[in-house]
Amino acid sequence: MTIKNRHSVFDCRRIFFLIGGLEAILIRIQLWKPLNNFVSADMFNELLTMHGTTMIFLAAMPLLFALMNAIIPLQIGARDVAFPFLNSLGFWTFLFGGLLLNVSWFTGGAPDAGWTSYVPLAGTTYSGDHGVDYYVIGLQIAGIGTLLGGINFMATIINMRAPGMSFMRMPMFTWTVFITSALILFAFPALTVGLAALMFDRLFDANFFNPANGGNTILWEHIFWIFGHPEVYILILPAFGIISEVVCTFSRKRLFGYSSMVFATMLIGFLGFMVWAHHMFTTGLGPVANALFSIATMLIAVPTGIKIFNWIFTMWGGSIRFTTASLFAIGFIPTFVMGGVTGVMLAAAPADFQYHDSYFVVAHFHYVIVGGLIMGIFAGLHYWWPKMFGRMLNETIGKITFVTFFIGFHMTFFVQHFLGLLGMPRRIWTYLDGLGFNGLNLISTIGAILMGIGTVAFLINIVITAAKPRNAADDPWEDGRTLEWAISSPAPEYNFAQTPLVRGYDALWKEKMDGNKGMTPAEPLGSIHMPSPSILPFIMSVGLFIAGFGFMYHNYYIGAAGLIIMFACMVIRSVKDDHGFHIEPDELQGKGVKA
Amino acid sequence: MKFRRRRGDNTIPVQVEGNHKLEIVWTVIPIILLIILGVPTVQSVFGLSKDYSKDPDAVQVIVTSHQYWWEFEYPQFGIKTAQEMVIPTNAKIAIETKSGDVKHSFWIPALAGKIDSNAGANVNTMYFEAPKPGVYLGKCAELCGPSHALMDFKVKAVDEASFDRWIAALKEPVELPADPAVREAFVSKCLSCHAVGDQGGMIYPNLTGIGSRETVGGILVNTDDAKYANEGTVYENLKRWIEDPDKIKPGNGMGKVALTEQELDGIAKYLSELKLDY
Amino acid sequence: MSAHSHADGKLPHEPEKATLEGRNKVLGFWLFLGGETVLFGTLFSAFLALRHQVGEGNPTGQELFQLPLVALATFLLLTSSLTSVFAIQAMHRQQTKQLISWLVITVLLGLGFLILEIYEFYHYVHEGHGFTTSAFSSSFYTLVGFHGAHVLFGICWISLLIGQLMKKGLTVITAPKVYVSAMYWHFIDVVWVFIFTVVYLMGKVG
Amino acid sequence: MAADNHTLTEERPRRHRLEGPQKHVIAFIFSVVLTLLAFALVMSGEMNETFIYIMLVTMAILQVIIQMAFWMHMKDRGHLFPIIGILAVPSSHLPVSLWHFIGFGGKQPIHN
Repeated sequence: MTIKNRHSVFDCRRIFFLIGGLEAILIRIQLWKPLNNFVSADMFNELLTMHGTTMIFLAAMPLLFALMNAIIPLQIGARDVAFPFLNSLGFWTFLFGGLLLNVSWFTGGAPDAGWTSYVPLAGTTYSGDHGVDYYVIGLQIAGIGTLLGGINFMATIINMRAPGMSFMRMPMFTWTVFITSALILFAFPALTVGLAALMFDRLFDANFFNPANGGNTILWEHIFWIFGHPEVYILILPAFGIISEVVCTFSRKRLFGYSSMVFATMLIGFLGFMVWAHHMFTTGLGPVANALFSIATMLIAVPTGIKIFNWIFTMWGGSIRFTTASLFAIGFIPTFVMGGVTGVMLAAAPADFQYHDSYFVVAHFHYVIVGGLIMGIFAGLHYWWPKMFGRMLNETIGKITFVTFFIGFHMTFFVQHFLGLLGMPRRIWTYLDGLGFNGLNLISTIGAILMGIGTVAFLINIVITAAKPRNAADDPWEDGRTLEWAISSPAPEYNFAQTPLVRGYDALWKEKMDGNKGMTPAEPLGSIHMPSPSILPFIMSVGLFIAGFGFMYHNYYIGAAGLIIMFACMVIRSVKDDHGFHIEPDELQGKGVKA
Repeated sequence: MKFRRRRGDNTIPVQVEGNHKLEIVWTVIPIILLIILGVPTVQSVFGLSKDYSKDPDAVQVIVTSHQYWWEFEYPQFGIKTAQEMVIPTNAKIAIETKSGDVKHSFWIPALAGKIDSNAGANVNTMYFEAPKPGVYLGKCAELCGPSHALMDFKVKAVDEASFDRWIAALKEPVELPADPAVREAFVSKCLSCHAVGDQGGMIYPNLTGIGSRETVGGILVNTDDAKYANEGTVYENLKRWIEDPDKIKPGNGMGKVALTEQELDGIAKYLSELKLDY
Repeated sequence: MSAHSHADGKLPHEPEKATLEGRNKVLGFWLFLGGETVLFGTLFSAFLALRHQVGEGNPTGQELFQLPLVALATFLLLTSSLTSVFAIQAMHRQQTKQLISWLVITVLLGLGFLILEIYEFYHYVHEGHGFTTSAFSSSFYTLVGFHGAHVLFGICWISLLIGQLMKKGLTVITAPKVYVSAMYWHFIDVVWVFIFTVVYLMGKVG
Repeated sequence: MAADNHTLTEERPRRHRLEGPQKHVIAFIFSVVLTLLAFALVMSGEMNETFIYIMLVTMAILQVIIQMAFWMHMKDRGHLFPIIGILAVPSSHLPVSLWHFIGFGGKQPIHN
């Protein structure tokens, strides 16, 4: 369970992505014409809250985590991640947190205060039902998984690199994941505290955010965005990494300005913690704070610009192959530039007074998250699919996916910039007729449906591919540069029969250029120690799930029982030594030892 | 495409590591651009934060947001109104925002940027000016509940003379409905929360002069020439609203009031004739 | 596994770092403590933002806090931090018995701290300073309570490790566990330094 | 265990030096003295509030650095400063900025 799930867990993460997408389409159907009554106002708020929460916490991040899990150990020449047990625990807590959040649809109403859950709207006075409780507890449980994932990847990358794989020889994707993990480590605990405080307010009548008893509603905004802004970079940095890999491979060229790329990534991560108040320009922090945060935010454009130029110059003079993955990566670049430019526009506080909370913002962050992150994930999935599953995705359907998704995306969101400038606020259930919003909203809805078609095409591609034989070559794109392309597709459970010796940046490419067939092993063939699969992470997550329900409905016995299940599992884990098992060299023969 | 790979092309392009000159150029140029952008940004941040709340020449308006309606208090004139903010043209309007319940955001897209109205003690200020007379649409920009989308208001910019007339008209006493049955219903069922003139409660929107407002409830537009589903005459709109407020603005605090057909008709008629002359 | 090669009882000087698993554990735990720092940092922020929001007629920190009690609690926790260092030194000398005794002393001191804290909370509630009284009280109990919960968890954890040491002895598997639990215990003490400074002493000043 | 080969950094032979308890006791005494000073400063009263705050926070930071250096085994390996960076930057950055924005603990509400 610990090792195997890293290639098969895609399914539930994709299901969350589909749920979030379905919610988006329902939102767009409601808005296709003025004064529409397709869903009720309450339902609409639930949809927009769950769309945001699901897409960010349950779809985008876990999809990234799935890619990281599959690829990072391969790229650094490791047998596994540093903590397989935590890896599995992180997955199950994420799954049960997401499940808990979505159970709310069937128990009298999903959370409806937006994914930002601003108080007092999210407090018990104005959200008296259990909706926001599900948000608070579901995200708390899912957040544990993310935090554990962050620690795991950092430890893996620091401690488990193959001989010769120095930090400045690491592939760009590994670098971005490293920085992202650091951001997770320092950003998520703030959310943990915020959610705990909101939970105390809601379940135990605490007064953190209750102005009547001295609480402060602005405090929630600060805590939320201190987490929330780094979260945006947590999402986008790995996408930068994917794009760097895909662009290099399909241009048959080394990444232009590798060290400046690494430096830019660090700078973006660092600045990401200094800019949270740009989400709060209209909250009333005063001119000094607004000016400082404006300037700090604008600064981020510099390292981002460096990245964009480096990608373009990587392609310049290359030998570019237009596969689906490559198309998504190339489509990503102009799309992300647009999101970046509107980002700088929003960074100017006086202008933001006009843009803030309008459809302009909606357009901006969808350009960054869908146009950036989701396109990056699509590129990564098409690129690494053969390595993960041993089968090549169908290129024709892939190109159909790209064209429909790309056109649909720009149709949906480009017009939203203008809706915002015309004065359409975000998160509105409906709009009046005669304001000039009708035509643009209709275009936007048609675009959303096109994106839906693109996603369905991708699903069809997966199904068709699953029926084909597993015959992908080790290096199916023929221009693989990094270690993952040195081993068989799909990667065996021990990844490398013999740990490879890394002799330079782009380890495999270097061997190819030196005329070698593959990597030089750094160790003799020996028995490989593997951790045993464990059921405990699953049971622990079930315990948390039960505890969440217990506390939410004020049944403290059930709540305590859930916690006891969790702690009991921790005790068992501590007391029972995992001796694992060994794969002997003769078992490795015939499976193609090549390392 | 210059760099497209042809089928069977096995040449290996030059592996460029980077180019320091280029990299410095595309780091420095954006920095210069940002400085050019940053200076006016900082200037206007401080410019927009000017405090006119003590300025006697500015018109002071205290804006209090409530779940799905806006209250406008003019402390210099001792008046309160709702849903329609009347302002003189070419004068500084100094706004102070606070909230009666959850967080909202005060926004008149055509006139100024927005400012949040926070719950609790965090009061915000802003100022703006309307150079031309006219009616402007105002919006709530912060998610505040089911009817967040419908929390509109109007800003009516008029010349100084009619602004003064409006102030005076608003202060005049208001007669109650003539028909005793309607009056009885109006006093017991409406004035418990709403006010007309100097009578009634102040919990919910002040109804003085509602007959001459641009809208009922912020979204039912009053016009004799109805084009859209949300338009009608004042009388029709009032009747529509009072009949079932929840249908117009889901989740608002008014709820259905038990009225007979005559009472409903009479109250709607009375309110539609409650006009201000300015 | 390298554990087998050390089965004769001869452990390397730093047994906690003898295996890759051990080194991963120590590194991972450092990272975890980094996350914990942000967690407590946010809790401190919330407390600092709300600490004057006492409300009409409710007792203020100035009236509530009894510094002698806090000083005693501080002394207990500080001493327990020292004893846990002694435990690690004993581990490096491979004196399992001494290691266990130092850990037992650490746990007892921690228990003493916890009892004082429970008494203190009990006392405050009787003074009219309950969890739901004001924003100040909510943030106070959350911050100090989170720390108390960490102490409780540490006590349970180290007790469990004492049991394991008695049963399995000191090996390359148990050593990293003892080592990270000592790191955890020091971290709790470090957080307490800020709590007695920011919450109690600054609260007493006003 | 085969995985042992993975790490290059930790394979250097290390000085197998056994430490005595003295320096830890010294660190302990330092901590106790700093703590007592802090308590004495507050209990004596009669001093400028800002001065006391600054002194208290300084002494707390000092004590934490001493404890981390000696007790969290950071002094010997040159890990102290990176680790302090990891732990102290977020932990001080957060409270200071939030305290500022929310108006110094409600004492002087800036927006009112």
